[in-house]
Amino acid sequence: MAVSTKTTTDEFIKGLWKDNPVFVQVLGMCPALAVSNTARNALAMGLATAFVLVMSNMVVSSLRSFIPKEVRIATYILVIATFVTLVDYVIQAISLDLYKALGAFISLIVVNCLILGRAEAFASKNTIARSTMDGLGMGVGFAFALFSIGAVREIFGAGSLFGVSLFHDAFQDWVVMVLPSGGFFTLAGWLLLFNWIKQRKAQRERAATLSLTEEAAR
Amino acid sequence: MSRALPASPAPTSTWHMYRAMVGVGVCCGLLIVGVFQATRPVIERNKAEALQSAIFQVLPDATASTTFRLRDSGDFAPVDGSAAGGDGEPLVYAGYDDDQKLVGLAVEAQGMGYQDVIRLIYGYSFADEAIIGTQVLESKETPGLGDKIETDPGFLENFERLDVSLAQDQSSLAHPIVPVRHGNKTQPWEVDGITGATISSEAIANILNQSAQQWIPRIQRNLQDFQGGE
Amino acid sequence: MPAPGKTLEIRTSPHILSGYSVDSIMFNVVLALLPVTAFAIFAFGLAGLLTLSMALVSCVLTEHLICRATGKPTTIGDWSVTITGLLYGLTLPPSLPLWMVAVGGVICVAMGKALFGGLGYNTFNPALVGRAVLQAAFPVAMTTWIAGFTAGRFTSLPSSTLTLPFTEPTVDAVTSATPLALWKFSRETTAVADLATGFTSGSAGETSSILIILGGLYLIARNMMNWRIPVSIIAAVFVLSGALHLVDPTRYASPVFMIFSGGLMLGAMFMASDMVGSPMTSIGCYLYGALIGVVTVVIRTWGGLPEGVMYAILLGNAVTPHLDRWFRPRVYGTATKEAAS
Amino acid sequence: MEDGTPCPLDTSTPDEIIAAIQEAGVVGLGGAAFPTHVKLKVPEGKFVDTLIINGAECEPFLTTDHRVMLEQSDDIFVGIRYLLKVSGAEKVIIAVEANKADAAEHLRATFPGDLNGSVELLRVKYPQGAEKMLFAALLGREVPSGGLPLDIHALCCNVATTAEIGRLLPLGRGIQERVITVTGPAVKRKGNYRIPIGTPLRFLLEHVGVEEDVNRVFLGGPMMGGAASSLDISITKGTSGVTAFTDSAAERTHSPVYPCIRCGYCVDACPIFLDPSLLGRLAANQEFSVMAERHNLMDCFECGSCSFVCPSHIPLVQQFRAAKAAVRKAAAGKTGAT
Amino acid sequence: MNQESLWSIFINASLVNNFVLAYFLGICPFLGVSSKLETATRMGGAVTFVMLVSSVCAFGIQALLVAIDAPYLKLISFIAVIASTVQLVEMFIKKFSPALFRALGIFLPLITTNCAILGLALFQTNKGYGFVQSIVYALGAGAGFTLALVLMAGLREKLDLAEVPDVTKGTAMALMLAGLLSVTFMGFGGLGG
Repeated sequence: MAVSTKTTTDEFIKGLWKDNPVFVQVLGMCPALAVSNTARNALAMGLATAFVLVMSNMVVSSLRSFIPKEVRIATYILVIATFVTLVDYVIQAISLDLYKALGAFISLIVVNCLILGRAEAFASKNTIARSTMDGLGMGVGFAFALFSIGAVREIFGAGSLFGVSLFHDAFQDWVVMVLPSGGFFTLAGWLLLFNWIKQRKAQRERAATLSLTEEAAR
Repeated sequence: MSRALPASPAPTSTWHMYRAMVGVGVCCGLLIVGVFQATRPVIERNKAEALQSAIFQVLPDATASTTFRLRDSGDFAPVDGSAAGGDGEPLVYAGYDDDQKLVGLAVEAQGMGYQDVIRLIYGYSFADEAIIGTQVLESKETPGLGDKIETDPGFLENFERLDVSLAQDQSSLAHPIVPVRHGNKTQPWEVDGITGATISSEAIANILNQSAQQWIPRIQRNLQDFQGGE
Repeated sequence: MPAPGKTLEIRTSPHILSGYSVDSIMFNVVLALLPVTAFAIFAFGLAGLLTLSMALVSCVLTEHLICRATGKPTTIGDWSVTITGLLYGLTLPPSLPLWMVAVGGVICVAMGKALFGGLGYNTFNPALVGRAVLQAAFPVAMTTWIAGFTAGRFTSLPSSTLTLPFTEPTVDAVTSATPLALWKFSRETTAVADLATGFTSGSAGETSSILIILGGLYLIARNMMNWRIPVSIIAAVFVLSGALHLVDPTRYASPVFMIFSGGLMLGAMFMASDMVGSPMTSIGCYLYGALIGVVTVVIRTWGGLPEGVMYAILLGNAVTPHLDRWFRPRVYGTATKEAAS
Repeated sequence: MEDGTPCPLDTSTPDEIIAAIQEAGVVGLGGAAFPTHVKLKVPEGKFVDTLIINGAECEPFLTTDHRVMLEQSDDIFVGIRYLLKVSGAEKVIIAVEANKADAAEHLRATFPGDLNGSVELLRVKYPQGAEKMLFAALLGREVPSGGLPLDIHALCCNVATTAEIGRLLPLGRGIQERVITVTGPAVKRKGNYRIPIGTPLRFLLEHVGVEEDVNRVFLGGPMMGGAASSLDISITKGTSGVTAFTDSAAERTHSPVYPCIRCGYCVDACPIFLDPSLLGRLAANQEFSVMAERHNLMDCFECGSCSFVCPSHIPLVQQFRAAKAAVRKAAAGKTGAT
Repeated sequence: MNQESLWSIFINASLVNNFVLAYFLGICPFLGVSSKLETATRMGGAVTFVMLVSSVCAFGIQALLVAIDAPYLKLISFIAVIASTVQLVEMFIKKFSPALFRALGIFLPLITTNCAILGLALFQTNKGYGFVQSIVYALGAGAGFTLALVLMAGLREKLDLAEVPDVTKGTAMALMLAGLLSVTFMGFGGLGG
């Protein structure tokens, strides 16, 4: 199988760029987009999700021969919910402010389709090392994507990054960016950018093959 | 795939399923309870600190506080710190200064704002018969517009001394708290609105009015419950 | 008689066309908007002129550049982007910083139109998209109004107009509340005569109802606008607010006030009736208008904002595909009304 | 010219009349040229209660029906008697557009007392002359989608066709000539001419005189007429008119095509209440089967009203013709395969 | 105890704080099934129904958890109960209303991991809604979800036939439309007050 030829590093790398869960697959945005209004919230949410993703991948992978397939989804959900509860309490212990900002959306990591999706599609069929790297790659890719959204929203919406003011005091905040619509627009904007890059690349490749065939014809 | 799931087409035995579910369930349960126990003290300390700082914020003269519960009989009884924050329980926080003298009460209130519910805490001073400070605990007001209720200095000035003295019969406020348009405040019980954030500032005034109408007469009636301090 | 060898041109029928064409319709809408525009400049002086020019220039330029970038022939010749620019400018507060006007103009055309495939596919009215996003982005600047007809309006500018790009405008001391805000927040009414003639404060082009109506009548007379839409919007507002006013005149504004205040007239005449975003069938148009009217009254009366026409029209645009689907006329020869397919 | 066997009205059976009509070569002279004898055969189990004589011109510019009604009213009434006998209809309605009140008056004045029927005035509106429109306007009945006029117990016949039947059958002659409107900006002496069938277009145009810069010639009216590829083709039984345009007059049709702006003009214009705008978008996306199955494409009778009003100059009816052809081809392929 | 009026809860849940357009809940089905009106309507119906059922369940569980003082089990029990409720509902519908099952059937498993359902359960407990309030909240949220879905489907079907630039095609455009709808719904701000 193609998978077996890949090194574990490949499993990590693919989540960062080629199969980026947000920009390429548009997965798992449901509970995440709502708290991407500042870089801090977005990064915290991204890391929390990444943590749950890695842990659940690890556990699911290590239990894969132990869990009968009839009850696998239920078990996965149980495992995921456990880690989410953990994260929930840990964040509450670290910073109440952050907890308030993220609110119920931490709990909603449970239903992030990315996590269940990776557990079902990857971790349940691969070794622990591979699954962990996959989870790590996807998680970091997810956190990175969420951070990119949060950063754009915060820079435009509040003129700051991680709460540090970037511009002159007189900077006019673009309030729309921290409103829900801004979340949609920002993600749409990133997707547009990605589409555009992809198209450019495809065009250049086509041009390259064309010139190659021309040369061959000559 | 080299190592796939047990490939037997026959259904897994029930025992096997139970074993898996219960095993995983128990592990998860243990993990959750462990972390819950480990983090609980920290979380509660965080919460208490946050509450404490909010109380001292709205009662600037206070240096210590005690939580009181409204009993069914209509009077107040102190609750010990650890049980504070139970759901739905009506609580007020009494603030005391360095000499153990009661300086005021902090009361939580909530109501509908422009986008969602606004929760706030306000300090009531016995000496002034006035609200002497508010702090918004939770709001989703529009950033840059509605959230000025937390930052606008002119608006916060309203609550440095907002008159909530009681009427003759001690059962309601002498003058209800009323919002007015920005720059039109003439009476100590009026709340000067914020230009451009009229709805949010009106909401604050209305929340305060509703809560004060409900609580101040009750507090004044049971003043002796809070005396004596700790 | 032509020479025997002459070739005849072969085309399929029909061989004649009505006189209408997209550019002529659009050009006539621009014509109908000119009196309103002129009045806006007259009322708000230099500030009005700069706001409108900036709106127009930014919209037209954006369209032109997008066409260039995508390698298509420019489409500014069909006048549609001119309408967008004018309408967008007319809905802005005249004292809005010019850099915000320019940003909104880009949003109008890029987000409201080009992204969806250009003219004909802009499901939401582009001018309103620009304005709505701008309203969400800069709520304070978008609700700061200056009074019209000030003495020095042709020689001086409000301090906010020339704010440096990306900086917060300094708010003039001389701001003025719109009639709707006055009503909403302090229950003060404005004389209907002032509303109709435009001697109030408000967005650049929404103040003079009479000129707007004249422009609308011109288009209706030339069969370039579906009269059902403005008529049903105004009727719905009138009926609903009239009923409310009868119940409690102190709490609910009079229907005449409702019709002539705010952006209702401009919205009903020129934005709701934008062909691209409105339904095509008569019943659809009536319902579309009624929906816009009702939502406007609901937002104005019970909502947090003093004005809701813009949101009502955007909502109407969003509902249009459904109205078109549900109220498709019964096709000749199909006996029972077809289930929505 | 040699006469054939006359077919007397009183003594002939319906079948004999139909045979005589076939023999005379009478077809629908309104423009469709559908064989009249086929149309007149009422199958077992069906019946006709109303006969409609269509005096509403099928197209703008054309006035042949008008002339026929004014000049051949006697032939028309004879023809009606034949048709009533064949179809078994109880009454006849002659439909005339309101702008031809003189023709209506003339027909009313000469209407035989023993005929059960009337002359009705109709709104002037293209395509009033289409059968389906007449049934709706006069009887309040609609031909079911995909059905025939017989399904609503009506039969429609063009005035010119009726007049030809009335003129030819008693003599036992075949059809040899017809009335044609020759018109258009390029024609010098516009008018209605009785032309032998088979006359080359060039002879006709030489006779009436046309401008030097004549550019386009259609057989029929400007809305539905087909373009003549050369002046050497002949006038046929189905040619109701000849319209000639010069370069300058055709200018408007060269305007650029814009995207549909959903103005709804076409929706208002479509006589059978289709949604040409939507169909046009579907056609542009090659969704032919969707057009046919969900949006009644096949009911379109290609009147061209939508293309006429479209401010974006989208060739709507042209697209529909292509779409219909594609659908028919697909259907034929399907039946052929099974 | 929350004092909000039922009407205000409904308007807030459906329009002002629309689950999809203001909280981004249920984006996956929102983007996934909103390309055809028919599926959008059915999905909306199914979600509303499940919301109603799980809202009642969540109310019961929360009462139970408060009684046994085990708040840490909240998330796990919510998700477990929602998942099993959906399963039960599916079996129930399959048995008693095959027609309904055909209409909703394929959507039900999808709904299990729909964050709007869990979100609803969590929000209603956080806000401390009573029983009737919870039900109204669920109805409002379901109506809002359906409304957003249906409006979106209409727009997307219409744009299906448009000459959309290649870069915008697909998810990017759907998100852009959602953003514009979200801006539109801002007009409803303050209605629930």
